[in-house]
Amino acid sequence: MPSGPMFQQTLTPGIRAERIEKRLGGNDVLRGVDLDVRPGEILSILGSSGSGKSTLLRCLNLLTVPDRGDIWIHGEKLAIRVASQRGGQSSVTDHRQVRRVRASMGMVFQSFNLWPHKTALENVTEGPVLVKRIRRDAAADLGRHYLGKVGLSDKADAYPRHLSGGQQQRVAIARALAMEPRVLLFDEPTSALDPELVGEVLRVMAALAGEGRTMVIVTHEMAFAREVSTRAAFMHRGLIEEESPPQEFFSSPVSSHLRNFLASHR
Amino acid sequence: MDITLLLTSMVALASGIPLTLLLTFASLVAGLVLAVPLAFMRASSRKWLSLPVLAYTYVFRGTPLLVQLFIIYYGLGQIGAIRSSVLWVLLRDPFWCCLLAFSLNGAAYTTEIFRGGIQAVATGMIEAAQAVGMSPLQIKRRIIFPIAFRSVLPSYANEVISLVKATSLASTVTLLEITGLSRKLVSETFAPCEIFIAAGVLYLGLTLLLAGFFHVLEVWLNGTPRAKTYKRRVTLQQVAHGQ
Amino acid sequence: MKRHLTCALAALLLVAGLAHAGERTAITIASEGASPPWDYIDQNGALAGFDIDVGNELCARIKLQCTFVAQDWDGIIPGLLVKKYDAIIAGMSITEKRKKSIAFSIPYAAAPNQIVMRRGLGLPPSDINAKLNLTDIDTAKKGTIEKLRENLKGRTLGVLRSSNSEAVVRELFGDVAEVRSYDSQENLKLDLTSERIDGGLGDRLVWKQFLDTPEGKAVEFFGPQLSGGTWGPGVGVGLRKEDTDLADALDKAIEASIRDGAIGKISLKWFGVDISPQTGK
Amino acid sequence: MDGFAVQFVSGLKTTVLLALVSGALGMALGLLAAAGRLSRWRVLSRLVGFYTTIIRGVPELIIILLIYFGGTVAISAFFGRYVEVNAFLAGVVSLTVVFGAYTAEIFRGAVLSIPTGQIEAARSLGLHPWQTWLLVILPQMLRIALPALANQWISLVKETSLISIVGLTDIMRVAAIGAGSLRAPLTFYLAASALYLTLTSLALVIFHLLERRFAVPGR
Repeated sequence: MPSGPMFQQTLTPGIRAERIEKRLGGNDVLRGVDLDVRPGEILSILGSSGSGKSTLLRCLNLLTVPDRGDIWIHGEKLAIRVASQRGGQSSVTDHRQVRRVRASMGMVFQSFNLWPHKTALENVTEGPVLVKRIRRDAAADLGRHYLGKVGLSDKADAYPRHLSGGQQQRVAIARALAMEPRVLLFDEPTSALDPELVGEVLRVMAALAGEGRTMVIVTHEMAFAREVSTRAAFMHRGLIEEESPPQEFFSSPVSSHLRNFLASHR
Repeated sequence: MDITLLLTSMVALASGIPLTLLLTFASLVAGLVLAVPLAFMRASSRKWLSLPVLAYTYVFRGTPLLVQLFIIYYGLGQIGAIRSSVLWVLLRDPFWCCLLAFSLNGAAYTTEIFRGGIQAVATGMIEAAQAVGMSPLQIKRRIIFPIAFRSVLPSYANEVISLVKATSLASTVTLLEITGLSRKLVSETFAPCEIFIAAGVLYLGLTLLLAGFFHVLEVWLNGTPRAKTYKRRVTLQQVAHGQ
Repeated sequence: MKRHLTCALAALLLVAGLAHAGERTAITIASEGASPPWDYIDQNGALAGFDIDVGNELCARIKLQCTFVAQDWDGIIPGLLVKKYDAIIAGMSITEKRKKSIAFSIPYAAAPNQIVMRRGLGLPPSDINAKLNLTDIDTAKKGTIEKLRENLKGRTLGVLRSSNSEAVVRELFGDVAEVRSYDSQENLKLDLTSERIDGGLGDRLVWKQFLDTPEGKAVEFFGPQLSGGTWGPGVGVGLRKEDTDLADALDKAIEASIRDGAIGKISLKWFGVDISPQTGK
Repeated sequence: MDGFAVQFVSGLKTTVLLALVSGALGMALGLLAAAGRLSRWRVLSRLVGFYTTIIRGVPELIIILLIYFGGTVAISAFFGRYVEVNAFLAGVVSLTVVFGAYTAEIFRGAVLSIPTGQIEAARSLGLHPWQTWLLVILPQMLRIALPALANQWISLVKETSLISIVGLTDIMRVAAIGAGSLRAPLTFYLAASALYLTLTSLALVIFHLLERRFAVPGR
């Protein structure tokens, strides 16, 4: 239950997660993580694979429901039924709230997850039309605008199978943007791309960062994280072990784990 | 073999084509309407939703259509309560009995076909839809079903062709579709070879036509074969990057 | 190799069969065994019924040992032609179409056919004991048929597929009534009792047995007893065309047993009525 | 109903025998047809293609009626004398022809899904083409084909019921006779359903065991 000072916190916009725990497949993936993202902040989350960074990100929009802990999105506490002591799954209790919250947070996936039966433009407009009830023609204008923003105006009518990986990921970003979210979540957006295609996606992301958007980015791209983020967090075995502005984070890491991690990713 | 007789009987049997097609398409539509929600129930992880559907598909796929048709036609007609109910208005007519039997039977197969397709939809597609805030129904309607339908189209086409062939059983409950007409014609002319071959040719024409239609539909929905190979290359790349 | 042997064997049998044609001591008779009380298989698995009794009576008169075999209707004429047996006694009507492939004795029974209709259809009363021979239709007969057609207008009639009744119904009433063909008489009866169809045409004696059952109470005879036409002069013994000796012997035996009332007695035993042909008396 | 229990047993025997005989013959035919379809000899491949396309495009009932009624006429004309085609024989022939067409397609698909590298590997080991077929392709192909074969066998069991239409005394016909003579169609057809369901379930179980027995690790 939130105590007094936390109640104050809930009034502030942004994302706040407290004591998030998650057990998946017999492993404690998250072991009581606290996270705070303020508006306008660009937070990079780094860490070796299996450290729980993707799971943490997915907990924020409840694609994965945490076993324990509380989450506030833009000051609104998410209603979660906590798993019983004897196991079982935690579940969402207020589905409308979850959908509303998800609509306010765009998510970009590692494997793009474009819908194969829809064109690039339809992928982008589907959310606004179905969720925000925007008229189709208005949504199409909106969709074209955001496709232009990621540099794909000419690919509006192409199906995902006709697009390269980098183009698909840019469409996915446009899809997230079209919902005009208050926060953008990126889950290793360049990991599935051929090296030569990584650059075009990172360029789009950097441009978005320049607009002062709130972003949480799980990534392996050290240089990008250093350049773009306002803060970097290092996760190790289900906990955030170090958190600091990028200059400090990369040049004078405190934790030995982070030092090793940075050394191995040089 | 009397070619003239074969050709004239083809013309005579052609008058059974409308009934064959009507039976096929009516059962197709009814079966589809039934199968889509059932397939989602069957694909559900909740046992109390999926098990009753499994029982239904298991029984209807495990017994001959002829028996199902006879249970509906002769069996239900035996029950006084049904004969005195409103249902009898429909069940009295062999056409509706056939329609009921073919729809229920076809729906059982279609349900299992769609279930496979639904379960094969990549979770990423669903998560992407959840992430923009779509409701479960919207996700089923706009994302899962269209993707599943495209992937099971070849199996579904086979099922439709089976249905065309299954309508021949309507002749056993006195309907005069292509097979019924041909059996009637045989009893009048005693030329089984020519007449049944003529019937076979008509059915072959219908099934080939439908197969062609589904092929076109598949290309239209899933893109050209060239695009398919490209798609495969992309997925390979994804695998190579070790998800 | 094996096929050649079979062929040779079959040829041998054929020759043997022909050799015996003149001076036979025994014959094999086929019956269907599925149309009680004409012929059926009893609890002991043996053939029984009117046809069997008639067959035994005739064999006794022509002094031949006879054996009965059961044969499905579809293959009963072909089987005769390949000498699986020498005669068919199976309630088979003597028709022109059948006469193209086989020969018949004179009729040993004249079994009328009749229309049955469900009760409660509001049909006018009809003389169900009247007889209508469809051979040589004159103006009087035409009038009777016309009246039947009027009453059957818009009704649904069931018949056995490939039966003579089917041919007659389609010819006489096909344009005014809906005709439905059934694979078996039993399915036809089921649809009669479930009121899917309004009536049917078939062997009067088979109907009679059905009408005596509880389910048959809802059904009644309608119109005259029909014979002739497609049905031919009556029910005869089916024979190969070349076996004229057998035909002659059987004709004499049938004539005699009709005259002395032997067939009439058998008929009374099985059907409760005498259906021995009138002409024989 | 008592007397019908005995008849149902004999009908069951007929159904099972019919399914097993036509299934075995049909699989043999299917193997030959698949080999023919895949052969380099164009004409043969085309012919087999015709066969499978035609059979799979025509209702089984029509094929059965054609072979039962038409077969008698045709064969008799061929031999110049009457040759009886009884319901069982007609059933075996028609179901074999049908089963063969479907299994041919299954086998063909299975062969095509074997990686060509395997065949090349076998060739490079110096195996004869027929050795390659027998030792490399056939065992793998059967394993790949197993699930589809299971489906086809279940279809076959159900299709045997159609032979009752031409008078074979199988489960279905016993039910029809009982339904008519005791005026209890619901009881008899439900009983027939139960028997068929038992048979198809049995087939399913057998194929599950086979699949487990011959499972390809990692596939």
